[in-house]
Amino acid sequence: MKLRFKLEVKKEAVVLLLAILLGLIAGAVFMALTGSSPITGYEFLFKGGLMNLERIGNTLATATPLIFTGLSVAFAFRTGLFNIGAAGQMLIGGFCATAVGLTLNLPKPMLLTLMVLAATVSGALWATLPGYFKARFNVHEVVSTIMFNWIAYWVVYYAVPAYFKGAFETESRYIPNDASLRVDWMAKLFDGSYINLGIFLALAAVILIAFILNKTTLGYELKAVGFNRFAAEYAGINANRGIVLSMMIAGALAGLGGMTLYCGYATSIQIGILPSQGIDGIAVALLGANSPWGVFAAALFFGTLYSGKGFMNAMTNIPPEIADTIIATIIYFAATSVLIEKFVDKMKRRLKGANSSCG
Amino acid sequence: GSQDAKAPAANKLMVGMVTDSGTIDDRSFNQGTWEGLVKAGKDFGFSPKYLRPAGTTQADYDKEITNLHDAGYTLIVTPGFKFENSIYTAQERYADTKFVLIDGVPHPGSDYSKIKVGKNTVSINFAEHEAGFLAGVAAALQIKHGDFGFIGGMEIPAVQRYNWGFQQGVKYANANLGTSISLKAENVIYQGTFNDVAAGQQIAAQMYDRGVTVIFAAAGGVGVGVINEAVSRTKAGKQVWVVGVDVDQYAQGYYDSAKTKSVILTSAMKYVDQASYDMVKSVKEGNFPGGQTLTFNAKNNGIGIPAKNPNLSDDVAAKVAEVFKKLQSGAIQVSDKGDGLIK
Amino acid sequence: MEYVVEMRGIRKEFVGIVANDDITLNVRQGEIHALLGENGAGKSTLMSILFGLYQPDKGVIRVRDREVQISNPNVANDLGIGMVHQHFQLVHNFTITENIVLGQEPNRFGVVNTVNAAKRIRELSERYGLNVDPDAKIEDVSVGMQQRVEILKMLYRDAEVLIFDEPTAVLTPQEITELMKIMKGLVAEGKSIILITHKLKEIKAVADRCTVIRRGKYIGTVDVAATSEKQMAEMMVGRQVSFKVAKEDRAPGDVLLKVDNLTVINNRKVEALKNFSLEVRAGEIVGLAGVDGNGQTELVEAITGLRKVEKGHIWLNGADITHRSIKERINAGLAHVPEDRQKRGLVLDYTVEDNLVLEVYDREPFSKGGLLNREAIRDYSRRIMENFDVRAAQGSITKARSLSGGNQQKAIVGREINLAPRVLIAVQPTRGLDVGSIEYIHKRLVEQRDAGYAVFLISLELDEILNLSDRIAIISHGELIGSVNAAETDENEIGLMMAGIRKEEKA
Amino acid sequence: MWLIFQQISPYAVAYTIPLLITALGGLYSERSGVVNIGLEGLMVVGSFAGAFTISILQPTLHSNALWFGLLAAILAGALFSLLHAFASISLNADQVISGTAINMIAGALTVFIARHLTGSGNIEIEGFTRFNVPFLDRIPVIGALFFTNTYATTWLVLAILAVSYFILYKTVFGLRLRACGEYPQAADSAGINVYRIRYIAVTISGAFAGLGGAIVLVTYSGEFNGTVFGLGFLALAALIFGQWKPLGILGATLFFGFASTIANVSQATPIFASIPDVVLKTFPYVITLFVLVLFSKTSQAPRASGQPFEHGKR
Ligand SMILES: Nc1ncnc2c1ncn2[C@@H]1O[C@H](COP(=O)(O)OP(=O)(O)OP(=O)(O)O)[C@@H](O)[C@H]1O
Ligand SMILES: Nc1ncnc2c1ncn2[C@@H]1O[C@H](COP(=O)(O)OP(=O)(O)OP(=O)(O)O)[C@@H](O)[C@H]1O
Ligand SMILES: [Mg+2]
Ligand SMILES: [Mg+2]
Repeated sequence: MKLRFKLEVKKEAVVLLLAILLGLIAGAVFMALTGSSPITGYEFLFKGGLMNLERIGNTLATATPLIFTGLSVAFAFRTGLFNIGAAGQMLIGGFCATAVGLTLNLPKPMLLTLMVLAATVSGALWATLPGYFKARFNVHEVVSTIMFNWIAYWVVYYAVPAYFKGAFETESRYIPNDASLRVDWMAKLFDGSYINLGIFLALAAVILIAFILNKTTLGYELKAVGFNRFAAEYAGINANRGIVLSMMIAGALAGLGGMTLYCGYATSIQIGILPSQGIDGIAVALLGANSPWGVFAAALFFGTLYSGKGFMNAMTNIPPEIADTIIATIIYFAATSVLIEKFVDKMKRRLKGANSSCG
Repeated sequence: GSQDAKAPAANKLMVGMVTDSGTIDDRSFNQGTWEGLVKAGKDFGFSPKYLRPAGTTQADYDKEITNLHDAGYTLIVTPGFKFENSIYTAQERYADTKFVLIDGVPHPGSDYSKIKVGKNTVSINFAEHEAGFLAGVAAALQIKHGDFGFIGGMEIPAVQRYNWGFQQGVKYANANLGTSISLKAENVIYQGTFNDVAAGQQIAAQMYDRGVTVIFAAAGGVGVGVINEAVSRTKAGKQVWVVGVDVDQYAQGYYDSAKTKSVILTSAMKYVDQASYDMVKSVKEGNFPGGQTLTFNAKNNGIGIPAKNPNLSDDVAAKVAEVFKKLQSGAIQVSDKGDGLIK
Repeated sequence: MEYVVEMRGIRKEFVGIVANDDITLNVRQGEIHALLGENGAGKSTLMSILFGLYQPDKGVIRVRDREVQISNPNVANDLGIGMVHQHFQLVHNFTITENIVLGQEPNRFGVVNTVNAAKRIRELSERYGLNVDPDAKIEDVSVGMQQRVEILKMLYRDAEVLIFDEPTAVLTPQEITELMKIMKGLVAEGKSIILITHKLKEIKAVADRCTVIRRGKYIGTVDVAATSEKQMAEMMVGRQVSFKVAKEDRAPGDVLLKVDNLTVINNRKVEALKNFSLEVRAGEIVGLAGVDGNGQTELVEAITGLRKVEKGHIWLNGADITHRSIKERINAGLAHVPEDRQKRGLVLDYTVEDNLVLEVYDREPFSKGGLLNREAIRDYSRRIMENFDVRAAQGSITKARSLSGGNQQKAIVGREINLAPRVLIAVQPTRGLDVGSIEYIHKRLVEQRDAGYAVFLISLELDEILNLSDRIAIISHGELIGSVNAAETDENEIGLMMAGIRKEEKA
Repeated sequence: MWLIFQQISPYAVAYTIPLLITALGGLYSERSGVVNIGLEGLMVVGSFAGAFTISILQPTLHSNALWFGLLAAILAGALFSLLHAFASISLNADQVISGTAINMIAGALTVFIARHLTGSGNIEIEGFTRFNVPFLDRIPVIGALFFTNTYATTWLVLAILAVSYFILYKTVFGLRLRACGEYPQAADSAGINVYRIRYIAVTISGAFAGLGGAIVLVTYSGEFNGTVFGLGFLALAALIFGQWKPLGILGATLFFGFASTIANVSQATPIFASIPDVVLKTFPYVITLFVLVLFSKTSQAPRASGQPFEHGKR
């Protein structure tokens, strides 16, 4: 049994790696098409993300919120829900964590704990309503979470300057050191990078979510609801509760992601922008095949691309827009190439079928 | 490949810029900065580079600055107050690199008591309030009676200063130059974004419907909506006006097919391109004013209204020129604070 | 031309399984040819090949003496071959006309002309006695009507060879009789029919010849008139099968399930159950007979907690469970083999083992403190799979989706019986199963009764009810018409009562 | 209040129309069984193709150039949507993935090409002129609301809506398309090429979204800059809100159009001055949620929407 488990994981990883490889090839073709050398392009892309400790640290820091949003989307997916609202949940979670960090004056460990709590709870609550609407009134979660994104956007937009105005209307005060996930020893270890305790939170979240999904009755119930709500009801599982709960967990994850973004990666919360990690989380989740460790790996991959991109721009003639396009191309091909294997099989069978019925 | 950058040639300038949340086509200071660099590039023989950060946090900005530095760039220009923290750390970290910070001063966190402009840094500010003041005077003089409005994007310092300056300009004209222009509180609005074109148009429509004849739009894409609405109305025979911002927006407001007539009455300008060009030039000539905070204002011709304003009568233009002189001489003082003004 | 359709040496392999292995099938013009085999024997696969949904890996198909390659359903259609699938291929929110013309729409410049089509459908419907309203929407008509729509679909396309894949599995006895008549009418008109069914009685009733396959292999073709049901069953399973359930008399004990004056409202907000009362005692099997749609579904849903009760009470083992949650009812000893195995009975994307603990995953030893115990779950599932002969390609970690319908059903029945419930509610427990499996499941239901538990059997098949039950209750229009002792009644009496005629009235 | 309503009505309609046509495109796609969350990106592509074409042709063709721009947008949107079609139909990919990828690619790629071809990632054009519909504008109430200050594209889109209604519910193609979205296996066994229908439907959705993006351009925005401000996602919401029906979508988009216009102008309207900004800004979203809560109980979602289809699999 253990052996089989290992084999399965290995297979998943191989597929993911193959997918990424195909994505990279597609990106290379694109670079060549636009008149740049793919080899130098990739050389600097990966150097930019990984060439020294500082950059590795930055890559991890960039990946951290993505791990959370990826997990959030993946978890909802596994329970049959499409959480397109991670961005709003991040904003709210990040805002509440910031609010706690700016208001309370406590020793760092206590303050951080409270902030984590604030981010988790507020993110969860923000997602509860769409979950409840879905369960109770059958409101499609895609629409409601989009609406909640914009509501979060405007709430934060007005709340930040009203209560936590920093130097300008557009951002909050900077959070004090004690409220930041950044710690000296990590910064030192990684040569002054932004890497912060968030990565440990993310790792813990991956482990926890993998555990919940695979090993607990809760995960069993939620997945059952996701796959077949009627059967779950039949078996006495409270499907409505499952939907709400699943959205809450997704929201909590995204909220925590918001905290790692605004109180770890950044040092204040900005208004007037929905964090792009919300939508990126969808791609991360799908590339990671909605499995927690898959999400983890996919987020690291994305982190590398995002943080290496600028260096590639700086060192080559590939302009930023092309870099973005290349990343999107990689994602497209990586995501679809998970299926190319199937496609090839299908073609083979078609050919074979045609041959054998001819002969 | 051959087109990829090699190690910096010994005496070649390596000039890069990092955009803020806008793009290099934003018709505002990102574009201005970039155009100045491009022009300098032509004049001094180098090709500038721009990078676009993935987000709007300090970490995002720092990363791109590091990228430029690691790639061998020796002069890094950053437009926008959002870079204040990044430059504060970068100027120490990369002492061998020169920095130009436009629209801000380096300082740590939100603490303005610790402003520090490093030896390798020049901080540039613009007197937007003076530009707004001039535009306000010019518009008031040309229209004489009626209602004006202001539509801003987000409530950030530069936009606020434009607003406050504009209000003071209208007041000045009313008090000293015989105009009677009103600016009602309900017609002074910060829309809240720099990109909601539709909202810009809809708000402008409301104001014009209420009888406002001139709107000063300092709002990026929101302003585009305002101009569109003015063009539509003017085409339909109801002449209304817009005062442009940052650059001469005259060409954006054409309403005839010959492309000569425009709804842009005048524009409140700050010469960002000039500033970035000057900085490159100073490096080239070896007199980079490191450690200084430069203010571009009326005195040093760093702000103004367009040289040619087809919609202003000669008489008005002459009067505005006088006012400009008084600004330069200090006879007129424009406050960069909002005390006693609307919003 | 001896045969309209000849399939020779057909082989079809799926990943890990040979569904068809050198199968031969010859169908004569104007005959009803039955295709018989256990669940998973490969019948549907063979027919899908004939209909062009799958390509055979090997083998030859000849239609009217011409060798053909049926690369897709259009080709089959052009060859005059039509198929009624096990799961109806109907779009729920289309009208019957729209469903029938789909793919061959009469039109002018691309605009569908349903008027003419409806007329033609009406004509066909009358000619073959199908009684179909062309303008009704599929979601509003009965299953039997849907089936007739499928038949019309074939007739509309001028099909000469009609394939029926288990057409009776979803029909009421009345509808089955009706269908048999229709089929006879069709062959009388010169059409040929291939009929897949597990019910030997039906084969006996209508078929001329019967081809038997077992585990993907061809066993033989027999003349139905000259072969007994028993013989056919043996060919199919490869051993002797008994049809009569061996059941000893037993004195019933305490009332374990009591339904008292129950009133329930259905989805259309109409009273589907009116003041319905019933008792099921320990050690007895009570069968509920009735025409489909007379309140059986609502009754079961009310008892199991899937539907709200308007009035009245439900008692389980002496406790009022009217307002208890589903979970509480299960824990109190209620089990339920649901009517629709794919909608309610299984989480198709779960493995078989996960499905087998659907109601008990939260009990020890399957979980403790919220943590699943894989080991225990697997052991438990393997036992059930062994006991109930659930065949799955990769054992307990096979996805339930890839199980054949029969095996899906066995898994569900096994799961429910393994709960050792005081009251087992079995709705259509043998729907779509081969005789071997039916025999087995019947045996298990009787064992349940013999162990002193109550079994409440709801079935549309009168045979099953008569065979298994100790007592039979009859429902019509949501009301209890009466209840009789199984030993003292016959098909006739019950048939009348199902039509709503009470015993007293009759007397 | 009524006056304000009357005043904003042309703007609300102008805002509604691109949403409407994009949502209508989404309707084709989803009704055929393919979820298209790439509408946003496809709108951007349309906006770019339109702006580029117009900027080249306008000097010679003047306002006629606008129509060529719309045509180019339709073509570009259709072409780009093939990316989505290929992944989600031929490869059986999760339909959300390729949609997301399209959204990511569109913004960056179009700005790059724009900069490459025109020297700026921001292309300005001169849009349509508004006009009053003769005679009809004098009808009391309705005239002021719907027939004054209209754009030509408004009538174009309404015509497309009418034609789409007819296509979906009256033609062979519409019948087959809906069958593919509800129960592709049924269509398959009736000999319909599900893949082809879905390809066509996705291409239409791309064409319409492209048109929608270009309409934003030629009506109220007047410039391409690599974004359509989340309208594509809003169109997706309108599609669901409108219960996957043409007239439902019309209602839903009009609702969004008026709600957001009211929210925008209320900032500049004295009688709303006492209401906090945050309430005004969130008003359209809150009210949408409220309406959804009231009307979502019975969902009309196409049953097979979002599910990959494989020929021969049941
Ligand atoms: N598409 C498929 N992929 C893999 N295996 C398949 C597929 N279709 C059928 N099988 C397998 O092939 C075998 C034959 O299946 P088939 O459906 O033909 O049986 P059947 O005789 O119709 O059974 P039943 O009486 O239950 O309807 C089964 O083991 C089934 O699991
Ligand atoms: N994804 C799949 N993998 C393996 N087998 C499959 C898959 N999908 C379908 N099948 C097989 O296809 C066959 C035909 O499906 P069908 O719905 O006719 O089932 P069936 O066994 O005939 O069910 P019933 O009990 O209703 O007669 C099934 O036997 C099932 O095993
Ligand atoms: Mg079968
Ligand atoms: Mg079967």
